Amino acid sequence: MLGTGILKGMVETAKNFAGSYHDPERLTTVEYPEQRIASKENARQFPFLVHDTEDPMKGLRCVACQICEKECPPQCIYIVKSKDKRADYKGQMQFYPATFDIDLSVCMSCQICVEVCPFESIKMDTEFELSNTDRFGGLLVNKHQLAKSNEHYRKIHPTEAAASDAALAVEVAKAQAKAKADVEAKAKAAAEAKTKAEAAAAAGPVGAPASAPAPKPSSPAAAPAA
Amino acid sequence: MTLPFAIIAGLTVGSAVAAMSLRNMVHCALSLVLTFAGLAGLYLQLNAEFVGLTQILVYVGAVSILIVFAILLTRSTEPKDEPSTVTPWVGISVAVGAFLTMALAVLASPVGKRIAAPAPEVSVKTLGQKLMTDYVLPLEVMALLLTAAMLGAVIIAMREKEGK
Amino acid sequence: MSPLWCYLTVSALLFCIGLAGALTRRNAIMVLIGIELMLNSANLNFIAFWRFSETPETQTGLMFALFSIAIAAAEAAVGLALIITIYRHFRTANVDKVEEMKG
Amino acid sequence: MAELFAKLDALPVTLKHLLLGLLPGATPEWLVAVVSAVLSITPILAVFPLMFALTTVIERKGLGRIQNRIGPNRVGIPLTDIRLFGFGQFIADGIKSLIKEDVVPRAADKVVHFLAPIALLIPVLLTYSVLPFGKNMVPLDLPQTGLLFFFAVGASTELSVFMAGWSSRNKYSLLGAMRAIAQMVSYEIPLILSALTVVMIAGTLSLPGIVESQTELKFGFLYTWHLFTPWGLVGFFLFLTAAAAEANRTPFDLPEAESEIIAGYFTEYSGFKFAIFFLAEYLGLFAMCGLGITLFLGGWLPPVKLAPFTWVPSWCWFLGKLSALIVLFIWLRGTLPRLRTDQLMGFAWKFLLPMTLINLVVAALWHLSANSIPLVARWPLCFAMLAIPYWLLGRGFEAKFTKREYRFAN
Repeated sequence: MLGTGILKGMVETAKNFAGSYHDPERLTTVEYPEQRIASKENARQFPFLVHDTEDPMKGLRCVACQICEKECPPQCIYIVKSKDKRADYKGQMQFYPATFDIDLSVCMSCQICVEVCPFESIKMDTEFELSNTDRFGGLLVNKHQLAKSNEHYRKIHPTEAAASDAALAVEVAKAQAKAKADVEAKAKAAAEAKTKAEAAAAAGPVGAPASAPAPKPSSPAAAPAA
Repeated sequence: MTLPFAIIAGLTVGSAVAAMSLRNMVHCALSLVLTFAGLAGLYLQLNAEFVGLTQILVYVGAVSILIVFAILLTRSTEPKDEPSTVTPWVGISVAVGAFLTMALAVLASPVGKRIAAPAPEVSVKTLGQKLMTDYVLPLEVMALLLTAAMLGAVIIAMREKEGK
Repeated sequence: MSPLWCYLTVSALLFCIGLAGALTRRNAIMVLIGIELMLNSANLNFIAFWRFSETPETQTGLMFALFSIAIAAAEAAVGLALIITIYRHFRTANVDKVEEMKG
Repeated sequence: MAELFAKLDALPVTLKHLLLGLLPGATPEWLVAVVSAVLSITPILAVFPLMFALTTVIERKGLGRIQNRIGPNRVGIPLTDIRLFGFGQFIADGIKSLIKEDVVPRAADKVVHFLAPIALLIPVLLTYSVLPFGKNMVPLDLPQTGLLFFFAVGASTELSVFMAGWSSRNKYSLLGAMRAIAQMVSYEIPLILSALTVVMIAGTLSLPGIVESQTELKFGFLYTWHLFTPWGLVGFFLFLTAAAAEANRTPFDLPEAESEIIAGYFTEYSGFKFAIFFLAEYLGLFAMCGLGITLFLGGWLPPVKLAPFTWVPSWCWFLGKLSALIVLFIWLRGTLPRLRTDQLMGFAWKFLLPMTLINLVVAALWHLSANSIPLVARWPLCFAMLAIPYWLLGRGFEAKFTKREYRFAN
């Protein structure tokens, strides 16, 4: 009969109304600033730059390779490469970003910069309370604001951070092994050279042996963090 | 002439002039509504409450809406610069002549000097009783007319079937 | 209360304004508005004469005004329906341009 | 004891007479009339807009609860932590709408655009002048034409809606206005017809007179509200349905269907003019509810003439019934989806209009058979005469609208 559907609906809404006062199933709202839900591990908001040492500026992993800048779909990253070089976490001499700006109002949180970064240096943050009173500059963040420690990364994304740390450890181990090998090779070469020199000194000059000490730069195909 | 009468009459006549002279037809319709409302005010002044409120209900509530709908449905495709009137002076002089005749007649007649009797005792009940006894034939004819008008209006304005 | 001639003059004025409009405006709807004004002025006359009559108890003027309002409503409905149909045929509501017999 | 309650009941009237008595003796008569009118108008202008303000908050909170949300609960007293359950919200909203920029479209018809909200609010406020809020508490007693005044003034709001929609020069505004006018014109007929049954039985157009007609006692204690008769019961629900459509309430809020035409006829209004539209809409709803109470729910009468009920002042009964109806409308708004335009028109012409006409006939029968058939037989007979057409008419709608085949979902 006409009207029974209306009555059924009204009973349902009345149940909702009454239930919202005693039944947590019927009132799932979290009153945000006072109550918060713990952030999910897969949550992501906007990128940040990882640093390792106490001083954020010195420990930035970023080497200003500008891959992320080129890959960024909305073009929200702006990087200026430094003129000089400095030692990175592996002790290798690298460029560093003189300027690293991200316009968060343009960023669309696609995570592509993270995917392409060979140095595990840009990661996604979970910070979301970014409201600002400055309409134009407020969301244009520079590298000082972007730099956050690896500890922070481990806290917000433990699983990813472990993978990232492992990858870096492999890199470091490789680099150390190589350095050690280099040192050994150098020592060996030096020893050989020495013996040869001695021999040469004894048996006259001979062409120098082909020893190529140039260390390979760390592999660009380093697996990004899983 | 009392002040309330002067105000209402001035409003009524002024808005009637506006209703007939404005270029924008929707403005004309809105001024016409003001005229209707002013007339209803005059009826109320004349102790004809029922007719005055019926005037508002029918004219302001229904007829003006009809006119407005008709204006919007016949949104003119005519050129704007064309004058909205034809040979205005002939029509206006005819109207002025008619007014002068009527005004002279009104002012000359002794009836015009008549002062109103104390407010008559009118009740809607007696009005209804009269409608059902003395005026029952006109009422029935009116009912027939309204039905016929409704059917006629629907049939005239009905969109013809596609492909006809 | 104002004497009768005031009401009659206002009524005459309204009638003539309506007449002038109906005679001079080109648009059919405006002509109809003029006719409505004239009908209303007649109504005002009915009411005024009723109020100033010797025997207002008979309520003849009120009755007449009521019937007149009903007729005016019917007239407006049919008239506007006609105007809309004419507009569909001729694509204009200008009374001067509607001069053919064949629609 | 009873005298005290009687005094409490007459408190507003006594207060008014007291204030009028303060005028110096030499005051001209017209000034006394003006002061008296002002004293009658002021409470209306104070109580009902305040009620509107509270209703906006209660409605949002209630709808929130219905939709498993909390609703506004933050705004309280500024600069403190006192939240008042969010009942400071309406003050914040009022301040916001007052200080917002008033945007008028460049192409708009400025004069009409400006006049439309005023032309809407004035008739809506005028409708309150004939409602009896309590015993001897009717601002403008029109013994011959009270109800007609209400409907005549109410009908003139349609034009203001058109003014708002047309003057904005916006297609959504115009569409909304056209929808609103078509809806209001269609639903005005069932509204007036359902109210007419009461006029027919009570034999008067005066609203206090209609309340008086419900003061007879049945069984010695029960007031004969018109709701307690079969035609009154059906008429009341028909009236409520038509009133919801007149006031543009859900499920008949097509004129402002935000998913289709933004905000309907007041799309191009902002700031305080928008607030006036909002206010007028709610005040129109309250006036309709007030009329429904007067016609069917015994106006300011308590349901029974027994001790605790008669102690409550009459104006409290009126306001209480009004609040109950407002809650009902909020509840309906939280429950029902919006109709489609053709469903809306079909419902008015194919269901409400026949039902109100049948109701009119049944009411006449009820009145004429008062002395010939005993109540025990008369009540079920009249009710059946209404229930069967209801069932038959309703079946047509169900066959049309409930059985639906889904090609892919099944």
